[in-house]
Amino acid sequence: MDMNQLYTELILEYNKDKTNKRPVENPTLSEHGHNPNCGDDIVLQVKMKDGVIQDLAYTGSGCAISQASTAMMIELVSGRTADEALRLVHLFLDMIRGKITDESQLEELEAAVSLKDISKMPVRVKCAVLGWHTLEEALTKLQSKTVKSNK
Amino acid sequence: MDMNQLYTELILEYNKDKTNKRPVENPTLSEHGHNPNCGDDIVLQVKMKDGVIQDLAYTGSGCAISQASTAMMIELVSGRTADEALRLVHLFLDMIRGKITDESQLEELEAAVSLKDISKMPVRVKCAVLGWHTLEEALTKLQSKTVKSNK
Amino acid sequence: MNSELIRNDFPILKKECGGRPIVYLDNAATSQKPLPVLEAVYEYNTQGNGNPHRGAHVLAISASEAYDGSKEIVRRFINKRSPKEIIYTRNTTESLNLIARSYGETHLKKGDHIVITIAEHHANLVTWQRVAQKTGAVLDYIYVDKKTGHFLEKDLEKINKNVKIVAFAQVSNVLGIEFDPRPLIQRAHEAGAVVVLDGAQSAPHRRVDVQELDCDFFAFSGHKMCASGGIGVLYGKEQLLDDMEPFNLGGDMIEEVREQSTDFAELPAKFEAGTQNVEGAVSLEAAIRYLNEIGFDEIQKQERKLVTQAIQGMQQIPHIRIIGTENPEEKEGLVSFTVDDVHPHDVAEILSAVGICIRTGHHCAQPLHTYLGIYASCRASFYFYNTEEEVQYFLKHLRTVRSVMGYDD
Amino acid sequence: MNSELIRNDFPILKKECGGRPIVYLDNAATSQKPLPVLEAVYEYNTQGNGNPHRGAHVLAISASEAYDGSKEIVRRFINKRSPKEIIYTRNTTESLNLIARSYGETHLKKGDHIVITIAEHHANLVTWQRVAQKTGAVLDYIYVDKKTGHFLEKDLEKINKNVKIVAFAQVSNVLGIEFDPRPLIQRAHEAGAVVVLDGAQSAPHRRVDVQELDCDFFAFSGHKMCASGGIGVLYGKEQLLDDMEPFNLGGDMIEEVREQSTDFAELPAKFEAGTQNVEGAVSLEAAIRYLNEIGFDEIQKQERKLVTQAIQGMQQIPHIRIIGTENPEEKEGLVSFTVDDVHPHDVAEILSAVGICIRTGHHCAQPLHTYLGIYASCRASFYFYNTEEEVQYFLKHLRTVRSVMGYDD
Ligand SMILES: Cc1ncc(COP(=O)(O)O)c(C=O)c1O
Ligand SMILES: Cc1ncc(COP(=O)(O)O)c(C=O)c1O
Repeated sequence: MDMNQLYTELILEYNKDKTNKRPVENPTLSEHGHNPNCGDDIVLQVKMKDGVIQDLAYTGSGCAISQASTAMMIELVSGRTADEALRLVHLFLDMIRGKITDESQLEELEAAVSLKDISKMPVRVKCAVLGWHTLEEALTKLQSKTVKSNK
Repeated sequence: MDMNQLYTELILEYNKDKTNKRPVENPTLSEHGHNPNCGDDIVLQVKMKDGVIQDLAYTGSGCAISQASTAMMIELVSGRTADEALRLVHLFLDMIRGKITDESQLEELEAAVSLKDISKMPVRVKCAVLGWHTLEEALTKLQSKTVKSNK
Repeated sequence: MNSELIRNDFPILKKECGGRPIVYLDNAATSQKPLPVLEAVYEYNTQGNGNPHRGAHVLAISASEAYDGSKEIVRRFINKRSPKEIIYTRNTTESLNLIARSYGETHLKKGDHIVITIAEHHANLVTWQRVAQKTGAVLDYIYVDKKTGHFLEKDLEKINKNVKIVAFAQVSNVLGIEFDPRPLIQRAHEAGAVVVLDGAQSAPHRRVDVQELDCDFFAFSGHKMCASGGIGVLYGKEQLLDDMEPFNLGGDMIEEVREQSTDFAELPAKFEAGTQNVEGAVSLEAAIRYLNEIGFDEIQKQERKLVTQAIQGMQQIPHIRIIGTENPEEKEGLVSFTVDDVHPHDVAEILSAVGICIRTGHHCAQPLHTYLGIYASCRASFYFYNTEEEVQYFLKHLRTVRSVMGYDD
Repeated sequence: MNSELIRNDFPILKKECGGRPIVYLDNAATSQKPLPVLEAVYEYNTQGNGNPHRGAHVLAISASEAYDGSKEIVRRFINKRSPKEIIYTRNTTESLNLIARSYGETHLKKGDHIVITIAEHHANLVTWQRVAQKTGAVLDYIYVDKKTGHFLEKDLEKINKNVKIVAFAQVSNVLGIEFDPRPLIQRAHEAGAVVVLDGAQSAPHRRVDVQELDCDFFAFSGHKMCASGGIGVLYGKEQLLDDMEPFNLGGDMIEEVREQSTDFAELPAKFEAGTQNVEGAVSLEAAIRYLNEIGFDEIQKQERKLVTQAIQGMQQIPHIRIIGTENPEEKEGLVSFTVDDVHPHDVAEILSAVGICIRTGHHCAQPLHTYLGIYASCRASFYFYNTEEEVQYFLKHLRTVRSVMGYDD
């Protein structure tokens, strides 16, 4: 793959955008995600309010793909309900796994659509999905907590 | 190697000679020797009297080479002193290891000289030396016992 | 089966020995390797070699693909659900040691029982002695009928609720008997025991379906089935493997290492420490593809033909004693035997002089030999590339053995 | 050194990648294999393959000779007295695990100390964590100067009389530092500790003399020095090996097996259970012969030239940080580095696109990376078949990395 196709301007921009690379104050949950072999290692922090993602940010380090992808994700899901965010996470993961043929479905993913071709680079898939998997873990934990405390 | 060179009449004869394939009555020492991978497994029994090998025989099983070699050895060393027997054992082992160039030296080994060419068959060397090594072990043990009891 | 075409794939079978092409009847010890396997390894080494799972560059990727791709072929070969359940080892021996150490030593306790059979290869026997010794468990044996090689029915009762592990070879490398392991497996599972199946002598010769067998662990070696040395397989049920301690420790089997503690990787990496034998994996894939192409039905048919011919021929030679059943339908590609008054080593030597390779010794099954009251035996073992003409030649020379040794019958 | 001639022996180096022959700079992960090695294996497989030490026939004998002959070459390679002290394993990792299990776990007790360095590969680190955990021993670290990579002088005092094992790599696979291990070994021996030397990164590049070093154990891998995968070496002093428990159990490592007990074979068989990787042994012999023919003086000269060129070139590129000393005289064939604001994975990806293979990640040395305050790094590692032109090409493209990532300096 040509490097210009992988490291597109959009990806490089998001990679450098550190707006959401910061700790969250009083997070509801912190979740650690990493790809030991690549050297991607992030902590995602989320603050929920009334079932909605009020603040979401990350710290740590990772390659351009993982950082850009996480930044795109944060932009996408902030302000949404946990359910809605999870739905988008799954949509993204399906896209990366090459499961989605109807491109129009992907529009909702906004900037993250640009990562679609990563599905052709098996080694980078792990990088692209790191942030999303970590969010999935975090939200799933939160939901099972909520269920428990509702009992 | 031609089989007729390996399994000479002499060797076949000694292989079949079961005169000394029997237990020894009231042995001074029994010594176990084996080549697990070949399936040679013998117990050598020796009865000493006044420092002389009064009776020597073996039981167990082994290939023609190990059996013939042991039979030849028993014939050779019976009636000799332990020291004399050990000297002959070492002479035989040197022969098998191909260390002896002067053939006349080997005459003392009597029938066992016929095993000389085994040195060219690495896999059979173990068979040829089994009885001799076992006797070496036995006599060495006896001598160290004697030394101890003399103290 | 077109023997001639197949034999062209095995240059070593053309090697001159004793004035004619070598007759290799020691396939149960190790098989020969066909050109497609040798070529696959060569191709990997000249086109794709790298260290798998350890880099982002093109050769690291091709190595990873070769390694993981090979596992997928192995997974299908034994019909497993998930490639996670396939661990590459060095050989059957290491696979069995892995189970013994990472499962046996940690899951058994004083008073538990382990049941194996008297026909086990040392790899599936000494391993359990050590587990017994380390944990205080008791090692019990299922004995076999000295004539037929079948398990003694009453010994199966030893598989009771105190038993935690039942380990046995699907095909014995001495008795060669082909029996149905399923009743034993069922009994073991009813007792709550875990079943370890040693497939060293079955995987090369017949289709294996570990799901259908429902064994908990299955071990086999590449070198006995046309692949290179240094590659073996351990299959284990995922939840068992998940619950086991790692075996060797080091690179690639970790998730995160700190100075004083480590998180281990998930399956199968957890059990694959250090740089793996990718060439071995490549050769195993090529070997399985090769065997599949010939087809296991064909392979079994050919072997059955040769075994039948061998047994019938041997029955006609005086002073030959076949070990275990003489029913060729029950023999899986090998016949062990003794010759009266001739030590096995001499039998092998006499045959070797005319270019015939058979195995002699205890075949790593000393307790079985002791039980049968013999110290050693001979074994002729066949593979699909052997021919009727070779068996004929073997029988012809077997007939001369006693006369070479000076007996005139 | 005639690079062109040598490179003809490595067909993989002609592989097209990114529009030109591949530039393979990941030799510390695994080396490439020259034709004489591939041919030796092919020859063995088509002329001499059998199961060693297990039979009387011609192919069992040729296999035994190939296996034992290879050991004799290894013995001379590291200058040992007796081939009994040479154990074949699967790789460095297995060699180190063997020591940890068969020596460490049985000889250490609560309160004993194990000393390793912070620069160890996981294979020589996680192994000792487990020994510590199982025996109650304490695992201490010698730290390194973050700039030079040299051991902190004061930490050597940790090697005191409570220490039973001192284990370290002769050459670190990240720092690449070439230091003299003898003072450490001497100190360890004065304290009565046993020294384990990890030679994975030294044996491929320089003459090793274990007698002169006087280390107690020495481990290395064939695949990093032109041999096949699946073959490694453990050297140990005879009296230590004699006094150790066997490692894996099974065929060929026994003397006599009874139903409930076993006598083990003598060295080296005691530690070599099951069918060995004879092809691996053959390839290792061929590899050592190949390296000896080139000569380790030549090999070191070429590598020193390349490392010097690489370091000097990298010092000229802004935003490159070399890890450990920048003195090329102290670097053994490899340079690890980072590029400011560009993650190592992206560096490797960018270089891979133009056919350059470097390694990225933690190189199985996470504690070292954590200690240095980085999560991952890049590593370019050279072997004698690399050329100045390749280093030039690497430097040229390394210079573009930041601009590809959108930085304009
Ligand atoms: C210093 C060091 N030790 C140990 C190892 C482990 O070697 P292997 O993976 O061949 O077992 C390596 C290489 O990966 C290494 O560089
Ligand atoms: C039944 C059985 N189990 C285990 C083994 C051990 O196999 P390997 O030596 O390949 O580890 C063998 C072959 O030697 C065998 O026949």
